[in-house]
Amino acid sequence: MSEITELLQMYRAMCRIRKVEERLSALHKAGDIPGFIHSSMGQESVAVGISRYLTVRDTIAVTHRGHAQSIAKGLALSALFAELMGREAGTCRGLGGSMHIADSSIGLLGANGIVGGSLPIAAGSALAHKLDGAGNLAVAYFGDGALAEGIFHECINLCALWSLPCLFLCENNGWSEFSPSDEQFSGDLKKFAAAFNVAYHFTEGLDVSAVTQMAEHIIDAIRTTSKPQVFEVSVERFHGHYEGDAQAYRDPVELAAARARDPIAHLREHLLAFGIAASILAQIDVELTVEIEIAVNVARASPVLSTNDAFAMVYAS
Amino acid sequence: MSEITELLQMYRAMCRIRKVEERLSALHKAGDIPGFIHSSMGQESVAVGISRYLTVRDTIAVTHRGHAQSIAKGLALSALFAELMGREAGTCRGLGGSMHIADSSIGLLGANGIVGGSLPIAAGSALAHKLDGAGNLAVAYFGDGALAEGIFHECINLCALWSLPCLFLCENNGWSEFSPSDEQFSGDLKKFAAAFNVAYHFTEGLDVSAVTQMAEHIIDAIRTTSKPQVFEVSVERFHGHYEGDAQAYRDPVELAAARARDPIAHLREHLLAFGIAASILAQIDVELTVEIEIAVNVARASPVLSTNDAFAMVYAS
Amino acid sequence: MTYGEAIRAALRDAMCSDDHVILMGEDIGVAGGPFGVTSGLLGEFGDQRVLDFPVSEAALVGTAYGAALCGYKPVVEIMFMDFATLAMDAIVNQAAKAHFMFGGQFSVPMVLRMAHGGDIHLGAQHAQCLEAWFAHIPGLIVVCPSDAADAYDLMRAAIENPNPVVFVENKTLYRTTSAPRNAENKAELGRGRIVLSGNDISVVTYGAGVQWAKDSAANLAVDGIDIEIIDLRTIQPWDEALVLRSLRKTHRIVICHEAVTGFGVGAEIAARLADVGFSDLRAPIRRLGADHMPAAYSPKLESHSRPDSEKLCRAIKEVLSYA
Amino acid sequence: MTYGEAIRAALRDAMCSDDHVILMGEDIGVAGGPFGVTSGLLGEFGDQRVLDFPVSEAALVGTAYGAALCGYKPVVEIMFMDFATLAMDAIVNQAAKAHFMFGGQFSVPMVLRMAHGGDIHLGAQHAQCLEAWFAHIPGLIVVCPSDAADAYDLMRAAIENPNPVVFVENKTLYRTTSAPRNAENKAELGRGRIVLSGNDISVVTYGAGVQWAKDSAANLAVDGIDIEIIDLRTIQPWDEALVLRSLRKTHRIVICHEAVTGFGVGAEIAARLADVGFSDLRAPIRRLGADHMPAAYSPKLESHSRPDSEKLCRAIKEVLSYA
Ligand SMILES: Cc1ncc(C[n+]2csc(CCOP(=O)(O)OP(=O)(O)O)c2C)c(N)n1
Ligand SMILES: Cc1ncc(C[n+]2csc(CCOP(=O)(O)OP(=O)(O)O)c2C)c(N)n1
Ligand SMILES: [Mg+2]
Ligand SMILES: [Mg+2]
Repeated sequence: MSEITELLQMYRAMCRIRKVEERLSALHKAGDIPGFIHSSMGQESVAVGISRYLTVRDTIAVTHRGHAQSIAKGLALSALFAELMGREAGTCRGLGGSMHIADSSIGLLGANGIVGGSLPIAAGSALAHKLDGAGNLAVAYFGDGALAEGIFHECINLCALWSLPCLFLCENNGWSEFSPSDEQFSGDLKKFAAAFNVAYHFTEGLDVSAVTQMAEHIIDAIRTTSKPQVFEVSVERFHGHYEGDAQAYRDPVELAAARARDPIAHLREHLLAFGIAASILAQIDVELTVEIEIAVNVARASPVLSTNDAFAMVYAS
Repeated sequence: MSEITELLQMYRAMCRIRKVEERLSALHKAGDIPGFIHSSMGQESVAVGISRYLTVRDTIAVTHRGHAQSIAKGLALSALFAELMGREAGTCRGLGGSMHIADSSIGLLGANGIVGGSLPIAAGSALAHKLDGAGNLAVAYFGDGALAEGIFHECINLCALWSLPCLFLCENNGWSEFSPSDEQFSGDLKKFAAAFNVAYHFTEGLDVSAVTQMAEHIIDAIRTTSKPQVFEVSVERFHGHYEGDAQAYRDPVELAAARARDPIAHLREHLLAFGIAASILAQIDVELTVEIEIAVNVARASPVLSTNDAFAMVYAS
Repeated sequence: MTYGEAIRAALRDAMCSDDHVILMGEDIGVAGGPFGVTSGLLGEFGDQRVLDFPVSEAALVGTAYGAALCGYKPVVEIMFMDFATLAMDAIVNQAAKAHFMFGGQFSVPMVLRMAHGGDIHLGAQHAQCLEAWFAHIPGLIVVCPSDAADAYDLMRAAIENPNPVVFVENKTLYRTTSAPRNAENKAELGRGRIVLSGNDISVVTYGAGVQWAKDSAANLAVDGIDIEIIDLRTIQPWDEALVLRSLRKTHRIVICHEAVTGFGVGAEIAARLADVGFSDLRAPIRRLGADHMPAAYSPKLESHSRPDSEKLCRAIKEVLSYA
Repeated sequence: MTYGEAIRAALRDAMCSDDHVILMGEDIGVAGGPFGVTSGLLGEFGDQRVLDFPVSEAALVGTAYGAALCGYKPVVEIMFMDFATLAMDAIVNQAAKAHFMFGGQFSVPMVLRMAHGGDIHLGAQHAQCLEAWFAHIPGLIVVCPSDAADAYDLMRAAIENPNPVVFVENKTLYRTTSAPRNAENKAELGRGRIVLSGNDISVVTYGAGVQWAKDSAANLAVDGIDIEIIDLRTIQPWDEALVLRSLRKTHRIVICHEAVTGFGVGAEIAARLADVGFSDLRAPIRRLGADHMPAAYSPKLESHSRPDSEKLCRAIKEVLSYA
């Protein structure tokens, strides 16, 4: 596959997520989506870069800000929209919502409403992969806010101790809700990883190619060595903590600068400079719009699960 | 004070703890002490070295293996014996026992039955010291087993973030119950501390002078800077995890070698070499024996708290 | 004044009158917490008294406990009661037991604020009502105000109290308002309140249930049914004497709360009444709580599983129809 | 075979018949756990199936949950039930809710073994009986065997079950022995057992309480009192039909357990009986549990606060004397 084809694929993948998030944002504003949703706009490069090197057997455990992570792993859009609209056609039949998106068929072990919640799930899944011996790995997506949770420490220790094939993927957007990261965590993640003899990598999320290259390298290494690694990617959180957060607590100039660090715009410029016609990119946009509208319609057409069916779901049988 | 006087003081302090532990061991064997007790024999140099530089205002939170830590801080022996015998004259009136020794009058914020339990207590106390602004500090005693608990991570982060005057004192005896430390924790404590920009110090506990010198330096620095520091001391656990543990899981040769690394014997030899007469040391022994027997008798004479009084203790009023 | 504002006012007043009262929590400073309860207090009291915590719940409660042992009076915000699961050691093994276990040497004047309850569609990890857990633990006090006036009074009382108090706030009540209470009706720990006096049946409730009961009273009045509403206000220790007095009058009881019915707070009330109130009972004791299922994300399913005044009316009528 | 050995045998048999059954816990390998339950299994099954964990309870249960999502059947040892406080997020927010919250896509075949109860004089942090907490959480199953035979059967059933099962072991029972049960009396999840058939009063209990009840039966027989003993075996879901049948016969109930009475398991049983069993009740429902205080270290004080057969006899006589 030529480099340009790959770049176009990544462009499409990121735009797909962005457009889904935009659609979700509008649906939320319109009252079609209850509760909170946490948008991953600005952070698309991470999941797109990582997921290229994951198979359907590899597992991921994702955060409350998990749409990009889930979509990039293969979550069907109609199942996503239906879930967030609380409908039966949702991947969790409307019982989970944005913070509990899961899809067993693609190795998506669930988003989490608990900061740091993804970490032991991925570590446990990595243990399962190791016991299975089939060379699969688990990805623990987590935010910089989770660095302060003790469970992070416990999981790194365990994975290092037992050589579990777990990728600790820190999407560092600089914020934990309304507090800047540096008021939350005094550690240096690189040194922290080194203290456990765990390889650490960093890249800026602005450039999806950089993320992708690093991801390939890291994921290969985890498969070969069955050792955990830490990968930190710096990203920007465009839409605040949740949809509707006006981010009044941020300096407008800083916020504008942050929003300018857009991995999609960045790649778009690169593609145009490379000679890709704007019309090709516009065509992608159209195709995605159509895909998304179809998904939204499927979701809308779905009923809400019956109370009895919901009740029957409390225990597995 | 001359160096020799100091050494003799430390010798006496360590012997006092050792003899208390021996007495406790005998009492436990005789059935006078219910439950488990975790002996600090072999680890006496740590608490003795640290406590020299603590005032009564400084606070300590201690572990399940907390006798040495408590005695060195000033816990009255009769209150200790009575507590462990479950009597009203105990420092906790017989309600706490070995794992819950506390003494508000000397800043002993309690032993803990929870591994890692001492850490946030000391951190919280360090916060109180900081807010008080009186230059006091808190010591969190913990074992190497607690390194794997997430709360350790959370507390180091917090103390580093907020510059809290907390000494993280790791008594590393190489064992967590029946498991060797290196099967429990894959991190390097020195590098771990560095990741939080926290000063780290290490010394062998065999030589109480070395502990003491380091302790002075560290405690001074914490008082001046109000920043946390980590101090790791390697020690040996002579009597196994609890009294009655035959340590069958340890290589007898290794165990004998460990027991030969005795801080008291080490200092004794030093003192003798220095020209101190054996009779002086024997005299210390006699004095301590008398002190301890008196304490044991006071303890024995104490009744058990009444049921009503115990019940009235559930809530403060 | 809203319920949320009343809590803020109580915090502010307590902080003014005792400089050992400090606030600890995640995003309680600039952000004022997810429900805005602490907003403005950082500005007023500064960052030595309003301590904005990293996302470390175990250390949050654990250090608050350590500070309480050293004479401070921390009021801790645990954003959602569900997150208390990350701090149960500090709450249950440490704070609850310290006074007893240390033979009375230390007290633990600490308040743990936590928002419980559903209806804001955040799914199963942001909706639980776990107060029964805390009520089961000797050494803890558990309160849950149902309106702004009580929220103020109970918060002041909780901060004054030398024991760890779990202060349960109901999410749906934050924006509700109520008039201040007169002196004799001021909430105290351990004392419930007759919200409405009636003769046919006693409805024992707390938190959001009080409004459901009031709505039911209005509906049932149409049918000539005259209910007595008791707001427990404090769940541990609850006001058994008050409830027994009411039972002696009405002889019939329904207990209602937002928490899951099974093994919930209502179980204890019912069990005590089935013992010490047995001879006064003329009908089965009915409990109305949430169904035995996690909170569903889908609003319709979530609300079907929760109690409401309609279900409460039905339960009341069923008990009254018992002959 | 002792209770402890029975659990070990069940673990071993389950491990032989299904290689996805794995054990996880602290010091469960060489040391065999504090009560020796897993001793020998490391040697037999190796360190890929008997996983000796660092002291990290949150990660212990959290990773077990993650492995369960991926098809393994972890049996986790939490040394003392008190330490479950460090893993409540994984148990309650994650494992208990996964099947529901994910719309049935995943099941969580995980067993959480934990030893509860006092009498070994370890103080307040090593003695708690917190089963009521877990019983309150939809999605969890809670069992507590009272003898070796049930311990074996319930453990096999718990491992087979696709839901997270909290498996409560009573410390004082580990060394007790019992004969194997015949096929029809084999313990199943959700099914209680009539330990002793009687006519005057029903004693509903579980765990250590069963022995207290048996001792009471012997004592009371002298006075011509004929008690029926029901061992719940499963606490969530408990065998309501069996208890109601017994109530219909005896019309009187005492509920007994080692846990603190208030907001304990007995509260739920009593509350249900005071509702659906109301018309069969001829006397107050009495509960006997531990006093509302933490476990005291001093053995005398600890034992005073705990139930025993003497207290149980007294409670039974009191209920029988109600006219
Ligand atoms: C255990 C827990 N504590 C607190 C919260 C509230 N909370 C939700 S998101 C969040 C910040 C998370 O920050 P980060 O991990 O960096 O993720 P981001 O939102 O930036 O993607 C907090 C504190 C929670 N959900 N869970
Ligand atoms: C939270 C918790 N988990 C497990 C235990 C059981 N336990 C008691 S002591 C201990 C080992 C502690 O090792 P370390 O911290 O090194 O202290 P040491 O005994 O060596 O002094 C363990 C696992 C406990 N008490 N608390
Ligand atoms: Mg972030
Ligand atoms: Mg150790």
